Amino acid sequence: MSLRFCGIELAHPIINASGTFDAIAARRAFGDELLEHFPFAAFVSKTVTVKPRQGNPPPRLWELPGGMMNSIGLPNKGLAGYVEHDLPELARLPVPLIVNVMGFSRDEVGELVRAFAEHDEVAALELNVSCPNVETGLIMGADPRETAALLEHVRGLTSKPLIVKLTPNASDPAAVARAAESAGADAVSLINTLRGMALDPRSGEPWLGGVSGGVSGPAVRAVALAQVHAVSAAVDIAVVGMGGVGSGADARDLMLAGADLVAVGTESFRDPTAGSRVAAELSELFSEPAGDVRRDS
Amino acid sequence: MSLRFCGIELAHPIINASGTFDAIAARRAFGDELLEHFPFAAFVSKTVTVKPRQGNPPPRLWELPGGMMNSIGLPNKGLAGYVEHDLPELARLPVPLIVNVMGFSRDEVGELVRAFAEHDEVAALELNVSCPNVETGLIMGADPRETAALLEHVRGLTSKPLIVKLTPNASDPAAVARAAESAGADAVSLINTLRGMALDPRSGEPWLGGVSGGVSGPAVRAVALAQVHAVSAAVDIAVVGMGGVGSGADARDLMLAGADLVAVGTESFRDPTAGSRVAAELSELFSEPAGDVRRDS
Amino acid sequence: MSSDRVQAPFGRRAAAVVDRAEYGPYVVLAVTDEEGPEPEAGQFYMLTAAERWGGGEGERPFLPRAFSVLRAIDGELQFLFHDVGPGTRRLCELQPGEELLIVGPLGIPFAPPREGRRLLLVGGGVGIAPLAILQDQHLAETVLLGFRDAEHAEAAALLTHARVATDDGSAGHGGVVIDLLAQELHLDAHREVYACGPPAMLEAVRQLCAEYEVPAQLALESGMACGFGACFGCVVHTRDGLIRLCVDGPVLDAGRLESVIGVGATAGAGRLTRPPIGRAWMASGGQA
Amino acid sequence: MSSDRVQAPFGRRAAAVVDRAEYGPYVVLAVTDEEGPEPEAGQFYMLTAAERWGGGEGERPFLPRAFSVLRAIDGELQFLFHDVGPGTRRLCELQPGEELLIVGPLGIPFAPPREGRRLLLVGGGVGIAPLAILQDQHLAETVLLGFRDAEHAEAAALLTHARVATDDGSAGHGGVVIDLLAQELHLDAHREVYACGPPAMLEAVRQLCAEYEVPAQLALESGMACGFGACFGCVVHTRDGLIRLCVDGPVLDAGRLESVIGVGATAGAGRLTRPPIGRAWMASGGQA
Ligand SMILES: Cc1cc2nc3c(=O)[nH]c(=O)nc-3n(C[C@H](O)[C@H](O)[C@H](O)COP(=O)(O)OP(=O)(O)OC[C@H]3O[C@@H](n4cnc5c(N)ncnc54)[C@H](O)[C@@H]3O)c2cc1C
Ligand SMILES: Cc1cc2nc3c(=O)[nH]c(=O)nc-3n(C[C@H](O)[C@H](O)[C@H](O)COP(=O)(O)OP(=O)(O)OC[C@H]3O[C@@H](n4cnc5c(N)ncnc54)[C@H](O)[C@@H]3O)c2cc1C
Ligand SMILES: Cc1cc2nc3c(=O)[nH]c(=O)nc-3n(C[C@H](O)[C@H](O)[C@H](O)COP(=O)(O)O)c2cc1C
Ligand SMILES: Cc1cc2nc3c(=O)[nH]c(=O)nc-3n(C[C@H](O)[C@H](O)[C@H](O)COP(=O)(O)O)c2cc1C
Ligand code: FES
Ligand code: FES
Repeated sequence: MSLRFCGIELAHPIINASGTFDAIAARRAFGDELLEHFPFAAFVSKTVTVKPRQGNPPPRLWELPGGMMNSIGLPNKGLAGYVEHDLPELARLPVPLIVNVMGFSRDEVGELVRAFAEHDEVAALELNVSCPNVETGLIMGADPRETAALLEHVRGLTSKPLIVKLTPNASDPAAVARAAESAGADAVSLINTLRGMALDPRSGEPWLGGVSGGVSGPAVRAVALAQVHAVSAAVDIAVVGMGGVGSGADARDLMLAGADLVAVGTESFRDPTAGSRVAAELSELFSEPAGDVRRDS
Repeated sequence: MSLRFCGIELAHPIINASGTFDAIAARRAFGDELLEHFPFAAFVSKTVTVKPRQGNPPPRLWELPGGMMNSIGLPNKGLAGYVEHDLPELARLPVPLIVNVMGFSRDEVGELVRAFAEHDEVAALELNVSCPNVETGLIMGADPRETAALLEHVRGLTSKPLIVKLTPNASDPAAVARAAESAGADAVSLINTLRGMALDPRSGEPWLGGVSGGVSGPAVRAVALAQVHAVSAAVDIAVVGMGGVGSGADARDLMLAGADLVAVGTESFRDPTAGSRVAAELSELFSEPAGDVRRDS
Repeated sequence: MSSDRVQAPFGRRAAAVVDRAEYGPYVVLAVTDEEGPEPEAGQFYMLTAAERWGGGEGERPFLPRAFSVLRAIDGELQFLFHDVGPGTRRLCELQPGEELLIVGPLGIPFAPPREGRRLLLVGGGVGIAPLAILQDQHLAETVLLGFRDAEHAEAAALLTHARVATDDGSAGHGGVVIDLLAQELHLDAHREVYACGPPAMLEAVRQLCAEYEVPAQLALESGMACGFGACFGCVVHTRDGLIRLCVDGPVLDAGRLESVIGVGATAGAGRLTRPPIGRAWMASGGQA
Repeated sequence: MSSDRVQAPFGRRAAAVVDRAEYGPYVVLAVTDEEGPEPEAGQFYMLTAAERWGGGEGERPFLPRAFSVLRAIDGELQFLFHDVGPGTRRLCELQPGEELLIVGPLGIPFAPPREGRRLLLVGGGVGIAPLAILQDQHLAETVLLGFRDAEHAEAAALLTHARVATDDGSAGHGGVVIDLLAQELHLDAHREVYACGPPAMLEAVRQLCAEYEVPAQLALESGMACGFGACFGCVVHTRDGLIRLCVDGPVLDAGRLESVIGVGATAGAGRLTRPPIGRAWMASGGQA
């Protein structure tokens, strides 16, 4: 059996978290085996911006107890480069393609949405709203009014499903999700990384080239579960849960808390086929007698 | 040498985090040795509310990779019970006493502040603003306007130093800190616990009696460092940094990021004299040649 | 200040493992503790392995774990472990020469029997631990111990002249230890019962003792983070409301409890507010 | 799709440790890898110990670590480790019978020499690892290795007829390996240099080779989370901007670099915005 998410047919509920799997680079490393055993039910590409970006200066990685912190800084080829070089390759993947986009103003997001609206190979768009709107100074996804205004601005530009990727660094993610829903979002996804920082033990200066970074992995799992729970209870649209998923049990917890799909991020760094493994473990868990999963259901 | 914090003389910069050390219970467990080797330079008591509270139903604890989650729910004897039973005992501690208070409306906070204003044995008050104002529905410490309004309401009621304990579950803790500063706070302390959740692996229902809980310990250290850094850069008042401190190196990192004092919380559960150890390790680190601590200072 | 307990030295101290023995699936570690006072029966310690237990590299186990003292002789402490998770597993694998970090003794011990009553000890599984030191410190002729099977019952050797019951009848009485308790109380009810074991056993003890109007002291368990009253995490339900088991227990008079079942957990307290939308895949049984 | 490298099987596979040897402070592990293809010199693997490495209990080390393949013979891979932190420490303590989880071979290998040039291998410390397999796969008569002292220099036995330099003169030439390189290039510059070692050594190699107009291939390091291009974390500065070392390296032509120093770190990129208020206690030197 398969499952429908925003009208898209998926083989199972496990997809990748944006920015944690580069299918093009992975094909260089692993060859065609990648396509034969593609680990995710849909492929979410790394954030695309209007202009090309180099990303943050290195170092970009720091390891934490049970997790990691990154200050990658959204390097990408920019809209034109992505459409020319990456899109044709990604269109050949054996699964639906979701493109993650970010703009620094409502118009920029609009430009990105409009550009991808005409590409049949794009099944849905994910809007990364974890950045400031340069016009208002507010993080687009940390304030419900900002989020609603953004969605109203771009909703009319495409009939493709729009997934709003929520930031956990917000006072009330459920309110933001509600605002996104009212303004026409088809789904929300969460959590993005938690803002953190680490100092170089030798110099006492920030370790990361970007000064602060984003925490991911098992260290954020409890926070992700709480936010997915709060958001799912607040909205009727679909929810993609993520944050620290490393096993089928972690994915099941997010689904019990209300997620429809689950994304695997950091765990793919440890285990490139983590997506397939989590999907298999999840399927195993749900084929056990229901009583083992929930006391009463 | 000693140090001054909001006009209070302290022997060193390490205090306890509210709710993580009960000096009265510890005296029952450890006897007078507790007083002879009191581990903190000031004692911060657990949150006091106007009315007595039982707290949340058990279970209240969940262990995480590198940390824990609690849903204690602020059990306390209430203002009258605290003043009658606890205050006289705490006044006999060998260090200054900081009382942490929380109200569910501005008037309740006012009542608490006014009550402690007359007690000479209280050196300062810490305002726990991680709860909703029942009148506005907003978390008092998650919205700068709420925080400012609260401070304006209570600032005139006491000349004692007021420390605002910030919540990390906020879109912009630095903006909240700035609001607290403008409205007359003498210091801010952060971070309180991060909201999280865990499911019982057997039943699939929430493990904690309070459904969601607060994450603390090393798992939140990177988040604490980022927020202390952002807040210290935004205000001129004193900053008490906390979150996952387990060693002198962790305390030093928070101080390099801008903290004046550092509080030890969860680590005291693992090691009851963690406060003394952290203070000793910190002192050791700062007596090394400066070049070892910072590349250039 | 006079005290209702032997107090602990303030702080965490190292204690070297000097002996390790296995009793069926259980492990007994002996550690040296010259510095600490002699504990009383029913008291407990918070234990951490000195290596590979949280700290700098932050793995789980992270918090210390609570263990009743099994025996205390000449500056040596003994503990009994049952591997039920990462903490007990780590402790079970320790070898002589390795170290524990310990805080204790903690908590209120067993009280002497009232009105010249004779002691009657009832233990189940790893819950026999506090009864061994109790038997060392007080005359206790009647000891009733329940185990799953003969292999687990090997631990009965830790007490003297114990009568054993096993669930599967592979050693001693075939049935629950409560059967033996009923026999004893039927013969002579001028007893005070001291019990430690799984909640279902303790609840049966509580009910039977109430029936016979025999006082009972129950050593309970709950999840603990600190063991010295700092975290308010270990509360249990009593007739007087929630109390911290680490400083106001772990030994409680049976009369203070409504029931032992769910004493440290509240039925239905944490419930998922069912998310509003159907979860198609879960509902389908999750075939991929 | 034709490829510029030997590609890895997709996924993480178990590899049993079959041998462990020490060379001074370095450890060599041999693991079986029947499934994997034969790697090329300069490629690397992402390694994780199967036990006590992140996962369910989430300790650090959490991410896999990158290691050059030292040698590959008949379905067996060898790696060389230097204990510099929790990950390498864990790998160094593994014993035959335990398991690694491996992903690889990864990355672009060394290329054959240009224009009939003779290979000249220059290694420093643990950076000798990729040179051993290079010497197995290509004729390389000149091998120059630098170490801290004679004890570290024991690892020179991993290559054949290596000339050694030690910082303290306790073995071979007293001084840096660059002294030996200068001698060799002075004698014959129709060489192609293959180098791996600490950044200061590689930078000296780069400068010297530039001076002699000798092509050099440098195997670099940077912090890696994934090893297969997924995280964008391992970037290094090149003349063409930032590139991912795991998929576009780790071997780079020296000509592509401005400097090896700071290639994976940006001087002053992360600076504390000095907090505005005086920190009295820190300023005082922190006496308690
Ligand atoms: C006063 C006292 C005395 C005791 N004496 C003894 C003794 O003498 N011998 C002995 O063997 N035991 C004793 N115990 C019990 C012992 O403390 C526990 O078995 C131990 O803490 C379990 O730790 P663990 O890491 O092995 O297992 P855990 O993983 O902590 O699991 C134990 C139980 O905790 C729950 N759990 C699972 N995951 C988590 C999590 N992440 N966070 C929180 N809870 C979780 C589950 O219900 C699980 O069954 C005593 C307890 C108390 C309070
Ligand atoms: C392609 C390649 C090939 C390599 N080949 C070899 C080889 O053959 N043999 C070998 O021994 N090594 C090799 N290395 C280096 C090896 O990968 C590192 O030494 C290893 O990753 C260190 O891990 P660790 O846990 O032992 O130390 P870490 O604690 O990770 O410390 C190593 C360095 O990382 C930094 N650091 C400290 N704490 C953290 C933290 N929390 N998060 C992030 N960084 C931190 C510090 O600069 C520290 O000096 C290679 C590296 C690469 C990229
Ligand atoms: C190295 C790295 C890069 C990431 N890049 C992006 C990105 O480009 N766009 C985005 O929306 N999220 C990005 N994320 C966030 C992840 O998609 C995900 O929300 C987060 O990591 C939590 O999931 P995890 O704990 O499973 O990794 C990135 C995360 C990591 C670790
Ligand atoms: C068990 C527990 C109880 C707490 N109770 C309170 C409280 O009553 N009032 C308060 O302001 N903070 C309370 N906190 C938060 C701590 O003071 C502190 O902000 C937080 O735990 C982060 O520090 P740590 O990681 O060092 O524990 C509590 C934390 C824990 C773990
Ligand atoms: S275990 Fe912390 S208060 Fe009892
Ligand atoms: S290590 Fe992840 S992209 Fe290179």
